[in-house]
Amino acid sequence: MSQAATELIRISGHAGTVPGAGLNREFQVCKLVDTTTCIGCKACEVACLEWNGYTFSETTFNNSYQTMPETAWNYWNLIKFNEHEREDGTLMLLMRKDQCMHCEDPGCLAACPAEAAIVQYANGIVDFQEANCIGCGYCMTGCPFNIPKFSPKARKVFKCTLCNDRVSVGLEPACIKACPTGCLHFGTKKEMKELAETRAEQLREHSGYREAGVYDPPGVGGTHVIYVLHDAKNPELYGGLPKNPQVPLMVRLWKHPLKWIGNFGIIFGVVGVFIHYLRYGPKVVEGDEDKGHGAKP
Amino acid sequence: MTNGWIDIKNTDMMLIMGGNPAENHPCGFKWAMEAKRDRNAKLISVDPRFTRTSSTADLFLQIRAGTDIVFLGGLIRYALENNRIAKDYLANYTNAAFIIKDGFKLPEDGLYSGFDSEAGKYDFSTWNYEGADGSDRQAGTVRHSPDVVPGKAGGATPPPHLPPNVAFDLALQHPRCVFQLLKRQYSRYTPETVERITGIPRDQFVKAADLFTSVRKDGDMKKVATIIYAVGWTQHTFGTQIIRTAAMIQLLLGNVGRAGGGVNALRGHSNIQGATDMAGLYDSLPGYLKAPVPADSDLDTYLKRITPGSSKPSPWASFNYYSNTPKFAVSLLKSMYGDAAKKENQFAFDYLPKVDRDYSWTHIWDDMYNGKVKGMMAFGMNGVMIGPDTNKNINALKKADWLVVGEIYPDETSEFWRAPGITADEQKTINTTVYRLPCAGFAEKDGSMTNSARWATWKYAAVPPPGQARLDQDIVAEIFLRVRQLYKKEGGKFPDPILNLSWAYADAAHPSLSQVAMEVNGKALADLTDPTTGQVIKAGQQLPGFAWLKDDGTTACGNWIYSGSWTEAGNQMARRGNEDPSGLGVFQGWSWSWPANRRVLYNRASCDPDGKPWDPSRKQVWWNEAAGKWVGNDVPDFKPDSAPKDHMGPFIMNPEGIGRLFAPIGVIADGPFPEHYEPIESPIKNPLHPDQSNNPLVKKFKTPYDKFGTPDEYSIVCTTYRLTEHYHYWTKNNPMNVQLIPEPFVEIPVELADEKGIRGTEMIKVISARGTYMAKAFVTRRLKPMMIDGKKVYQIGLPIHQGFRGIAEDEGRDARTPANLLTPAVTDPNAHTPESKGFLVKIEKA
Amino acid sequence: MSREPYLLPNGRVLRYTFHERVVHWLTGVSYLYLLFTGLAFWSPWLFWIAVVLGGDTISRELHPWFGLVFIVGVSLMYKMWHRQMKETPSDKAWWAAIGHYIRNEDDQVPSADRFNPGQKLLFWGFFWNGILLLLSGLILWFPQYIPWNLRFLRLAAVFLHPVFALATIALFIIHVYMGTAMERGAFGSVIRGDVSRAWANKHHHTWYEQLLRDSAARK
Amino acid sequence: MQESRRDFFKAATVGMVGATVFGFDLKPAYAQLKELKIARAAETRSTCPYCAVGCGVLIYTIGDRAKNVTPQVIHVEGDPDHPTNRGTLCPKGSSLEQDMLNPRRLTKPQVRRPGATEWQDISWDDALNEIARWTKKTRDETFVEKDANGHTVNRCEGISFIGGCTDTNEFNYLVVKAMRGLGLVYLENQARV
Repeated sequence: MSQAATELIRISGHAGTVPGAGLNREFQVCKLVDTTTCIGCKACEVACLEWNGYTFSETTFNNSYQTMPETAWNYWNLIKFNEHEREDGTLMLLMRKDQCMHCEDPGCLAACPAEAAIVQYANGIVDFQEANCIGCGYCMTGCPFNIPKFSPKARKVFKCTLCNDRVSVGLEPACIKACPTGCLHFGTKKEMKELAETRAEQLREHSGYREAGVYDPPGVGGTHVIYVLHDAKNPELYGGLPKNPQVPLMVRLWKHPLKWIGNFGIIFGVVGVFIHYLRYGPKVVEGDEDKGHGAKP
Repeated sequence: MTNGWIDIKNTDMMLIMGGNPAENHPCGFKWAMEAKRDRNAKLISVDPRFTRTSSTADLFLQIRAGTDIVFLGGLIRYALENNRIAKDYLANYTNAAFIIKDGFKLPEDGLYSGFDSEAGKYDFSTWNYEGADGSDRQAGTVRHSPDVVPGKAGGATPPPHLPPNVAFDLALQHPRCVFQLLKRQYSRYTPETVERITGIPRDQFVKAADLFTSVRKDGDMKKVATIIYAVGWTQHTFGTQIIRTAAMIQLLLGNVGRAGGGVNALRGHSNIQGATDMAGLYDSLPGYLKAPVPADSDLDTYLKRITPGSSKPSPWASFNYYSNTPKFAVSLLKSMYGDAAKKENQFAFDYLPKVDRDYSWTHIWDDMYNGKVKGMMAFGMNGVMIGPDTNKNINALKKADWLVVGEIYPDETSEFWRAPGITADEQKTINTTVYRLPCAGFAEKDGSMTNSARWATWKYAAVPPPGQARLDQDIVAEIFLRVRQLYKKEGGKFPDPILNLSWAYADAAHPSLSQVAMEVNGKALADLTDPTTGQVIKAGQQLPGFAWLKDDGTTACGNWIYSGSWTEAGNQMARRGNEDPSGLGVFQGWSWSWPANRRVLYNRASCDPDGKPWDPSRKQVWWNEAAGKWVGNDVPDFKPDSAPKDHMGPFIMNPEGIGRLFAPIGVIADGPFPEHYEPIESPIKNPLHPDQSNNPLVKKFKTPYDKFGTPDEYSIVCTTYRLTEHYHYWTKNNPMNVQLIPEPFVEIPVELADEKGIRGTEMIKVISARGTYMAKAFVTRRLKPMMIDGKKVYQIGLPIHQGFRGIAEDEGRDARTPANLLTPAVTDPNAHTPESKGFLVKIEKA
Repeated sequence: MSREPYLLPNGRVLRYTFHERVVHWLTGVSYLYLLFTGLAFWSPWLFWIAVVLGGDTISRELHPWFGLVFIVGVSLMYKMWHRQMKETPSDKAWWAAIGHYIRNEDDQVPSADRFNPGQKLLFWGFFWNGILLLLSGLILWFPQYIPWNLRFLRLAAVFLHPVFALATIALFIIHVYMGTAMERGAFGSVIRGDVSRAWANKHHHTWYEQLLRDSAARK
Repeated sequence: MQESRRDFFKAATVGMVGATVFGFDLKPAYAQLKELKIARAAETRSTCPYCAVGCGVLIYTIGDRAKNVTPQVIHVEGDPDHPTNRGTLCPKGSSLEQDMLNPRRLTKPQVRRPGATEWQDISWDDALNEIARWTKKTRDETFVEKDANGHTVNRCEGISFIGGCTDTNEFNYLVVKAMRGLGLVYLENQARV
């Protein structure tokens, strides 16, 4: 086992121990998206598309600046736009960069049945390994943010990698680098959290956004992409950011209680019939001298 | 920009108007966000639409397109009424105290004194300072000509001149002093008037005015406000005056020359600054020297006309840097004509073509339509699209004999002959020969480009041009050399300037841009010695800066403001030192900025009259008494050894040395103070003076394509703009950008859509008196109906990016109509920029 | 059925026709594939099964197609057998005596028709679970076409598909055990098709009696 | 520095090669990182051609500038040293790669003859000669040496040159020099509009 395997702290569909769990002192990375300084310019979209080199898809105008309704397998980063009229009649154009949140407790990984198709590194990045992906799409169901997308051509699922090819050599993700206004930041989770809280406080005290706050949802153990929102009480306004995202109950039930009940049941069934055989034996038909003549129906 | 991109981070207050930097200059806008984050700076966005800039603003006001002067005039009034002005700055650094000639009349009826209704222009003689000693009566050596519009120079009356000794009243009480006139002029721009004309409710206006002028609350001079604009201000028949109003506000509040202040034009193209500096415009020569006019019968006359003499109150000093103009002009002639430019032939002054009228953009097309202009070369310039009045331009090209287009993509101009609607039969009747030459993209060329902050930055070529494509400079060189060859062989009309043009590049057909850059910087043609320091520059050496230029033919310099960009020390534009010791974002060691590597213009004004910075925490330059000179974090934009007690004005490029609240003698042709005029097509009569609704200096062309709509038929105000996802007519060839915004759209208010039964994404027609544009409806709440002079007025907006050649266009995914089909060919009388904002249309379902 | 010569000339009884045997094994084999690949996706400990069966991706690709084959098999079975699988009044008594049946006290179990109530349970169990597996399986097959606002369907399918599968597994274990180890002769019946008369008489007395009556009537 | 990064990369092909059963590799490689695509590409400093912020860009091309390589753009990103953009780029700047790799680029001179309905190819030499000929003809026909008042004006009124605003200062200077040399007065630029 190469030492690098110890960078992994979670592996999907994996039996037994995870090589890197509990070993690492590597810092956790984090993207901070300050929606209050986002100008919806989509530089992050293009930088992502350019760096990852995917093909272009045809889009249509949809009464919005938004490039497409939701992220796509070959479009991992999307600004979601919302014209929001506040109670005092003033308008806000809310813009939020939608991408993989790199959850601490990733629903995709929890749902994935394929071994090592989804892994989580010690630095917090949740990465899809398309080589191991079987294309079942369970991750799409497990994700509370609607991020993993199926490619009909590759028959596999894709999502943002947080540019781990860049991050692993000490570069920032492509979207972060491009962001013109500095609405995107990159650093350790600890520092991004502090920066976000400071900014939220500034917004509350100096810009009149009394509900400004940080979005780092505990339901998925926190995320490695966090938001500063003008109105942290209503994240749904920002293109449907879930208020309290969770790894879905159904996935949890399936992964845990059902698995144990099922496994126990199957073992119980097999053992049961075996014991039955030992105790009662076969049903023998007396006088039956089954000679095995073939039937000709 | 008087300041620079990074400098915006030093501001406390931003007024962004007539521009949408978040969308059009995102990477520059970062510094606005930085100011918000780091200094809690406030941002006020005033725009016809709620833009992505507005989304980050502390206050957004929706204004009717073309009424900016009313808003800004209202702001001036508010500042004056509430005493939120910089008194010391005003009295010492502006012409507020100067007394204006008797007989000058404010435009309460829409016209200043001196209007000649027959000629459609002003006589500027009353637009002048009163001489302190009657010297203004003598047309002496003091000359400062208004002749930016050369036509008038051929006339018999000599232009008025500024008096060398100006009467003034430092108490600002004299009824004819600029300050009092200013007060009177803008007393009419009350919040009620602002509301009536702009559509901004008065309480909102007052809120904005209070916020913006709060930087001068209680006379405090520490805080700084900046005003940021773009073509939302220039593209009007009074565009120059809007910008002037902004400059006046900044002078009133003492914000010019200071870190985080200034009047900042965000230019729309990577080298629009450089193209202007290099004088790719008919009315200027490189370095903003005025183009010669027919009356400039010889070099001396020309130099006298364009070289101003100082004009100031007698106790004050004025550097009047333009007094050096002859050095710049002669060095340019030496650079252009080399050895053929000799003292004996007035440095070949006759070779220069003389301009006698307006040859600007709209006139090219008009004169081509009228059969005057027969050939055209367009390099990197999609003339058909850029408009205004696409139809007229296409029909003009049909009449041309030949057209050369140098481009990197198939564009509308080169394919005007098969524009939508032109049948194959009609194409057979179009006799224009069109050459389309494949040029090089930005990554294939080296050279320098000058950004909006005047930073000239050198770039390097990364790849060769594709296929047979060639470098643009090679193509122009080849054309010129072949023409020269023809004249050499065959002779022809006045071949001298062609044969004698200096073309001393190592490889004439492939001029190295490094060599050109060195020529632009200038070199010594003889050994030069600085009389004070004794420093010697040998003949043939690069000049260290424009201070070395001579008017005797011993220096050559292609553009004086670029002198210093490529010295003996090498290419200064390629420097990459990114230290910023002051933390003010000066970056003295990064690339090179004109003039003389100064980053903030007029930075002497960042100090009080005693030479101490207004705000000690933002120290740019200051007077060092011990050293007896100005020092600082930036290069002082000032005479370095002029002590504060000399009272030299900080605006050294003006002959007065001060900032002009009052623009004298017609330097601005349509008025010393800006006055609100309605756009040529407007939904209302100008409530200030209904009988003089429009700018009196605006002229209309006479072709069948120059039609204008009236509000009874065309009731909707329309404005055009760019989107952040696209760059002009270029990125419609780039799949990544096409993916972001695939099709053209028209932004219309929800209320208007409801009225017309239009739903979002439905195809609609936008019709002006000149053409019909088709695109999908973008129904939005970001544009709201407005009450204008008691009338409900809708505004709509449309991005300009699509045409009839492009990825989506070639796939038939849109209606292939350029936005400039709609716009009128009327221009600002000073800058000759067409009025693309605020014209009238109607809409209907397609 | 009554038209067929169930009492074979060689003295044996035709239990399942060729058609029935083919359908059974079509269903059975596809079920086995579904079971094994399903188990692979079910538990990381068994993921290797998918690899052994030709690769994990192939398994994911083929699982739904085999599911369709299985459903075809189940449908054919339904067509063949649903009448004979109808609950009859005597079934209650049989269920009441299930303890005897389990303890091999077959003489105390009411006689069975061609299919005893246990087999009927197996049949209907597979039939209904088959339909439910099909429905949940379709959702799992094409999750990308289920819009985000109908996401509950995907979630339900993730949970319910294995629940239904587990139900069939329970039936399957009993079925295989009884068909091979417990009921001697039963396996042969689904391979060769015939059983001995004594077997038929013992396990499906009512049916055997009927065959005899039919045969007599035909003569 | 770069070498060690690359070594890290190879090491970063994380994984355990597990037991092989029946010829199948039952344990997948747990994680395989994509190689950094610009690890050894040549880097050229340039300036974004779009708006007037003048962002510094780094153009990455195939090869390390070795002689036998025809460079091709593989990636563009912002120059982190540039004080104005500090490595950032807008959506237009970020898409510059596709501006250079664009299949729509014009790659050969073409001419559209009077009355023609299609383009036809033309050699550079012919095109330039024809353009020079047109220029001389029109200049000779429309050149004005003296105006009505008898002032020397020496201007060509029949030809206009219009330039874009994304070319270099040096190109602009050359144009102004050559075109004023030809006597042009209809000399305009994007800057006007």
